[in-house]
Amino acid sequence: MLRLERRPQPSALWRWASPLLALVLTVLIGMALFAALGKDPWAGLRVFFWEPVRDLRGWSELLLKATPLLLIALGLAIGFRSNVWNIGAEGQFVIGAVCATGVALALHGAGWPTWPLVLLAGALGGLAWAALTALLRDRFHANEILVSLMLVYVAVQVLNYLVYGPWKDPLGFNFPQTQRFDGDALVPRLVSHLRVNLGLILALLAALATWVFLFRTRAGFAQQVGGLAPLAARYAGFSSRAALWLAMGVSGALAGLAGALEVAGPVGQLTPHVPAGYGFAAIIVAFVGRLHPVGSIGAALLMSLFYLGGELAQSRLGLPKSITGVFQGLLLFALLACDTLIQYRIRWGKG
Amino acid sequence: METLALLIAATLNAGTVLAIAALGLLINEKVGVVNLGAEGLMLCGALAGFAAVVHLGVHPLGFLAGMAVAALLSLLFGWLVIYLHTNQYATGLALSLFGAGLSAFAGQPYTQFKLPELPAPHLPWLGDLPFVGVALFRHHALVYATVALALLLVWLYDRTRTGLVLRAVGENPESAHALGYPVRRIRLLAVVLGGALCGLAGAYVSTVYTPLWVEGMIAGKGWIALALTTFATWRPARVLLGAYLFGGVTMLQFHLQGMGVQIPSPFLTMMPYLATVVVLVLISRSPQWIRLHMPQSLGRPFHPGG
Amino acid sequence: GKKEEVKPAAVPAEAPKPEPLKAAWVYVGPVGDAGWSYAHDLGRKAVEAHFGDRVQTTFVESVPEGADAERVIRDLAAQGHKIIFATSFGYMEPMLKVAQEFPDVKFEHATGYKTAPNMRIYDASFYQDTYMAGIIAAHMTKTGTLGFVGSFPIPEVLRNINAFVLGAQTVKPDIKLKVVWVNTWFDPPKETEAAQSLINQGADVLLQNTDSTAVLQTAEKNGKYAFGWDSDMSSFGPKAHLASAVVNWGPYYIQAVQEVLDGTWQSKRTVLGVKEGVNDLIKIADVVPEEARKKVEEVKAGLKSGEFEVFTGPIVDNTGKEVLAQGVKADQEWKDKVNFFVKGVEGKVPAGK
Amino acid sequence: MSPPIPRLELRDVTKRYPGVVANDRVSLTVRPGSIHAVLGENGAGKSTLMKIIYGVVPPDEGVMRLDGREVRVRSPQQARELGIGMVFQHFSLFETLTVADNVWLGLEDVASRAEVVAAIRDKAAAYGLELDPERPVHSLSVGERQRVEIVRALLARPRLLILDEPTSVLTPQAVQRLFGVLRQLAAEGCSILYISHKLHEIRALCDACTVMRGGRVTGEVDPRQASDAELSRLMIGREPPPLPAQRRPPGEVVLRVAGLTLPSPYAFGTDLHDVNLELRAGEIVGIAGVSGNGQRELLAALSGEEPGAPPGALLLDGRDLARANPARRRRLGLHFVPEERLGRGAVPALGLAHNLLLTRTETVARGGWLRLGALRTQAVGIIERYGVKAAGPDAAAQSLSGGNLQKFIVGREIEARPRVLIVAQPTWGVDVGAAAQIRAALLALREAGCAVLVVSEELDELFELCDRLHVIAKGHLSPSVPVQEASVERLGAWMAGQWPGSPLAAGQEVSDAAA
Ligand SMILES: Nc1ncnc2c1ncn2[C@@H]1O[C@H](COP(=O)(O)OP(=O)(O)OP(=O)(O)O)[C@@H](O)[C@H]1O
Ligand SMILES: Nc1ncnc2c1ncn2[C@@H]1O[C@H](COP(=O)(O)OP(=O)(O)OP(=O)(O)O)[C@@H](O)[C@H]1O
Ligand SMILES: [Mg+2]
Ligand SMILES: [Mg+2]
Repeated sequence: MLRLERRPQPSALWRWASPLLALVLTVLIGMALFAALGKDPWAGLRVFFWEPVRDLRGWSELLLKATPLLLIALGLAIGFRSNVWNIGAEGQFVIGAVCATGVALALHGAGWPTWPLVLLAGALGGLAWAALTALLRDRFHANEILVSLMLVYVAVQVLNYLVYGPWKDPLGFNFPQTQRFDGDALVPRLVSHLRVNLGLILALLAALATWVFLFRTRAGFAQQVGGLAPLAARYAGFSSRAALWLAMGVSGALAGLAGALEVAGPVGQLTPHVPAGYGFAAIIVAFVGRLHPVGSIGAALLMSLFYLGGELAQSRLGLPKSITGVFQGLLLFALLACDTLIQYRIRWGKG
Repeated sequence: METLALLIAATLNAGTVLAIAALGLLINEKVGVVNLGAEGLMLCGALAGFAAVVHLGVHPLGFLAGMAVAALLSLLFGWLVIYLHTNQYATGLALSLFGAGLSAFAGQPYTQFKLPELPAPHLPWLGDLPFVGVALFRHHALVYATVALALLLVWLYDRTRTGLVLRAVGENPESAHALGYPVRRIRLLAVVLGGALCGLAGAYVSTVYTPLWVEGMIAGKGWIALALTTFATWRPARVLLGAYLFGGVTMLQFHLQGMGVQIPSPFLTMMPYLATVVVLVLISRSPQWIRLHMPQSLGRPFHPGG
Repeated sequence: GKKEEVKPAAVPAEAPKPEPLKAAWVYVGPVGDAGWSYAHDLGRKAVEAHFGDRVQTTFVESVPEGADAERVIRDLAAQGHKIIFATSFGYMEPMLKVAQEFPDVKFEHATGYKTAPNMRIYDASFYQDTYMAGIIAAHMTKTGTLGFVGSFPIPEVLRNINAFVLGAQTVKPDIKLKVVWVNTWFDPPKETEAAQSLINQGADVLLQNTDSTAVLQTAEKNGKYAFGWDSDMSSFGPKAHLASAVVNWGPYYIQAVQEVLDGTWQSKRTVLGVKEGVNDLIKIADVVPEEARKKVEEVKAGLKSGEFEVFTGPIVDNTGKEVLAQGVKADQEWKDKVNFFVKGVEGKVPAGK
Repeated sequence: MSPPIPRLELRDVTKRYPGVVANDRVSLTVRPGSIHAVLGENGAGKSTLMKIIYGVVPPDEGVMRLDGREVRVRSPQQARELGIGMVFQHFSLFETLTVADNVWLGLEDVASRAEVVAAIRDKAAAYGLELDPERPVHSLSVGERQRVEIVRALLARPRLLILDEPTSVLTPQAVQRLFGVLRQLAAEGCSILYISHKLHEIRALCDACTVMRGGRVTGEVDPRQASDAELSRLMIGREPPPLPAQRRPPGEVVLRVAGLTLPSPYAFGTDLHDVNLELRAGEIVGIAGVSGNGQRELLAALSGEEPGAPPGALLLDGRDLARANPARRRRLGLHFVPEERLGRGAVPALGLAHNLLLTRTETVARGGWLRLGALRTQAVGIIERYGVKAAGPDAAAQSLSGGNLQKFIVGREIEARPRVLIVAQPTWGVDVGAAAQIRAALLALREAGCAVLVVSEELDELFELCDRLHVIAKGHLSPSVPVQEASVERLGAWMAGQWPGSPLAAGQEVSDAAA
């Protein structure tokens, strides 16, 4: 019989090995799945892990897609570490995009670089939307998982209202989209003909800042104690309300920034199709990245690779697109199971 | 008058989906396990139910298949959460993502099928009554079965020893363990049972309510069902009422539109979600109240002999 | 498909086999949805059948209309596809960007309004179908109230709604239409609920601009009538089904590919309709009275010959304002900017000024 | 005449946990109708042994015989069928359920709830254990809760009843009533296994005694004959070390609690009523009382973990603390050692060094930057000075034994040089050596002029440490009495609320005046 035995001290080895084992397990299950579908497993592997990054443009696309995932995951990680379960980053992303668009449209034709203001508006919008959840939890103890999630649906309808209504491009034949942003409102690209933009640098800076905050400041320490041992946080005098507001605020602002980068980056206007699920995918990124900034970078790249691979699996292998979702879910399951090895060791014998 | 009767009928129908799933989640939460994977379970249940009816041509088998597949997935969830002590929230989220992906993936071939026709349900004699007949007695059997299930759960939890044991496990698993109850097995059983009900709700959507299969067709109903258990402070009869209330709000927004009410439709579309938030806030206002009714071990892992 | 394997044997004469032309389609939904994307995929299959091994086709389905579309389209272009069809409005801007990078690839965009030297646009005229459907609906309704499940209040959908009512009014001038918006192209449970609420409010013939069979099935369950959309949906509601508004993209796709093969491809805007054999109202049910059928046939003939125009003045919107003067036939620009309900439709266009 | 068949016989029972042998070849014999004590220090393995007998924990090795028949108890249900009942050290009750439901959960063979209610009334009458079957458990006092446990055990008609440290939550009077019940049971032929580490109780009640230390049996004695010194040598291996005992006259008032009235913030807690307390520099004041009488609320109000004290009710050096959170109070010199070490006094998953950051800020530079090197040096210092056995400054708090973690936490607070130190249950669950070390450190702190407040349920400990004693009962605090004038009997009466001038003294039953 398989039996779990608690380790006296969490295993440092498995803390690092578990995500790798989880990835290996996911790849193995994936290859079995390819084989079951009558596809060559090696070709599947190639399409997912090599084809997307064969050339410079591939890397640019990979980084472009990883940027919002990373930004959102960083904020969520701070929240999850402090027991604040913001599941509604998607809504904050959408409102970020909306606010950014508002500024971009208001400053249309300004003649000077407006993109910093556009991004700031996005971050503030996301922050405000998240603050709504924080307020309801703080003031009325409403469960933040459910509230933030319900607000996603609300945010999407706010977006719909605007693009089908007041913000519709007057020259756009009534189609649901805003005017295109002018060049000054667009985030500068890093390389002229590649889509990856300054957002990547911002995301990496955010990762660095998150790391410093979590592991090098007392405030970051206080933030995490609330998640590890709420009574100890209370005993130490670390305010759980402050932790709640900080976690919701930061994750909301980062998600909002990601939304702004999306409309002021690859999309270049507000359309009903801006919500692309980054807010939900980032939850997986945060967990797979161990709620650690460095881990999140790796996890964001991996998830991004899955997305690109899923697209190529369609056009190259004729596989349905939903295989990406299966892989992402599998990876998270595998990781959670493997993480057990950090706290427990497996023994064979009677229970 | 007729319109009102029809609105009531539509409300009962829409509420039933939420009620079945929420009663399943209530069974989970009563023993202390939160399953955020409800949405994924419902999707997989919907697909399995649909596929079973397509291949076997018999409607009740669709329900069984939906329940079976969701039960299997919840077994996986339960094993991770109960035996490997993984975080319940994270594991539930993984389940909802995986379930959505899996159902979309495996459901690819079923998007174009049409199910065999179901006879329009009509209770003899009662169905012919004016007004109430239309409002209450022309529904699928599952609509009535759901009411029966809620009443059964009320009786189970309030009157029987089995219900008492279930409550005790959710209340204080350590004590239940010390008294010799197999806490983990009981939890797993409840998780599987509750998951199966989520699957049943999904199968009801795809084989009776909409009769169709398309990916993502549950469209957030699993999350609303989760909110309903809190809304109902973990009491089955209230879950039922809450489900009808939300069903009513959903139908009402379409009725308002049809009546030409001058509110932009995105605002009407967001109504059920806003209503959920408002109700959550009202219910949670008093933490004392929640604490008295919430299963005390909700969301906490249990380590026997730890 | 199986057809490809059969075809080569049928044309053994061609001795020096040229490289096949690669053509690609980008779909917004799954091909199996029996709706919009499915119809386009039938068109793609028609191309395969017509050209055999002279053309090689690829498709990518469920491509989100956001930032990802650009990458997918670029990848297809980079893979050597010489003509790419993007079949949803949201692909317009991404396609425009990619078009600039690949001047010798031909880009075709459905339902949009922007063009480039190597990118052109094409669209169908569903309103011609809904006009005919309106005639049938007016004959079949007992309550005098029709219902419409609307996706989004864009000009195309508003045209469909208005034409539906105009058609019905040729039979019953005082007919009413109730509209319910679901704010989605495709969400069967929601479409079911919307249809149910229309029926509950007295509508007994329904039409929809959404892509699933849910509305038809709901009508069937309630003993009411409805229409199929995008493809022949008669099997989904044998009793409720009155007719299906279908679109057949095959002729256009074959022509476009042929132009590329011939080197005669040119950028322009093409609006297709009944005349070109793209739009049609098919499978008119047996319950529809002879009188209605005759009327539909007349309209169809008028559309085919080009003599008849659905939007011919006088047209009055539902606030009583005249939007098209007596005897004037609407031009394309007028149709592009439809932003009102005609008289007989209840309510107001959402977010309309 | 051959000796009667023993009711219970254990042979070489062994139970190993990772890193500990909780029971090492333990053998034990209990005669019918005997009240048999099992005596041992914290962590000696007593509870583990009882859980093995009751089927909660499976033994690794060993044999168990009941009335001469070899049995293998796989579950508590089976134990109950065999006639074994148990009252747990940490109650196994369900707060939101009623008394009847709680009892019902412990009975297999009763079909209906009505029968349970009737049975509870019967038993209650037979043994004088009054209980209202319909009350929810959260509304019961600790003593009443224990009655629920006992009635539940009795309803299974046990031939062997196990009580694991039943008196740690009872007033001395309630203890006497419990003893009455137990003697009545023994007279009816039921054998009783009585776990305790209180010598005087065992002497008063039991007719046999097995002593355990470090998982092994170190002796079998007749408690009525053995001396305290003999028992404690068996129990802890040596005599308890003497404490240094110089006393200085106390200085000025440092902490003043004036008329503190506060509703309990906890779901099933006790409200505080007009609590008055003065703490002077250089003295140790103790608060005795049965747990659940407001200690938790008073400590949380003093530490600042639960805000809400009215302005003016808490004064530190004359400064009002009402609006100060724990961190601010600490800056003003008020430090606190809570009862729960793991999860409150320390974060289980974090290393010792990081756990310093909960209450210490010396290694936090300007702007909130952490100086990690300095932090670890600080931790190493405490580990060395207080003899903490740990793998190093980065060892997770949860990897330490209870005693070692307590030494670390006490060290952490003492080295902050507080004006006032409040300590809850300073040596609960700590071995003798460590306990003596901790007590010595507290006394030294007093000598250094700190004001110390000790809240404890162990009267012996309070007598040993304190200069003055208060008693807390039902949220009321008694006046203080110099330790020289206090006696167990007197404090016992006070614990029941019967002090002169007490608002509770009107003769009504308090807390758990009976059991
Ligand atoms: N489930 C467990 N896993 C690992 N170790 C355990 C477990 N239960 C008890 N122990 C260890 O076994 C030893 C004996 O514990 P036990 O609870 O039996 O002691 P005790 O004599 O009852 O102490 P106390 O007086 O504190 O109640 C201790 O070292 C304890 O830490
Ligand atoms: N439930 C448990 N699971 C795993 N290890 C445990 C458990 N309980 C205790 N231990 C380990 O067993 C060892 C002894 O713990 P315990 O607290 O019982 O010590 P102790 O003998 O009572 O010492 P002290 O008197 O210092 O408290 C420690 O190393 C502890 O980590
Ligand atoms: Mg110990
Ligand atoms: Mg013990």
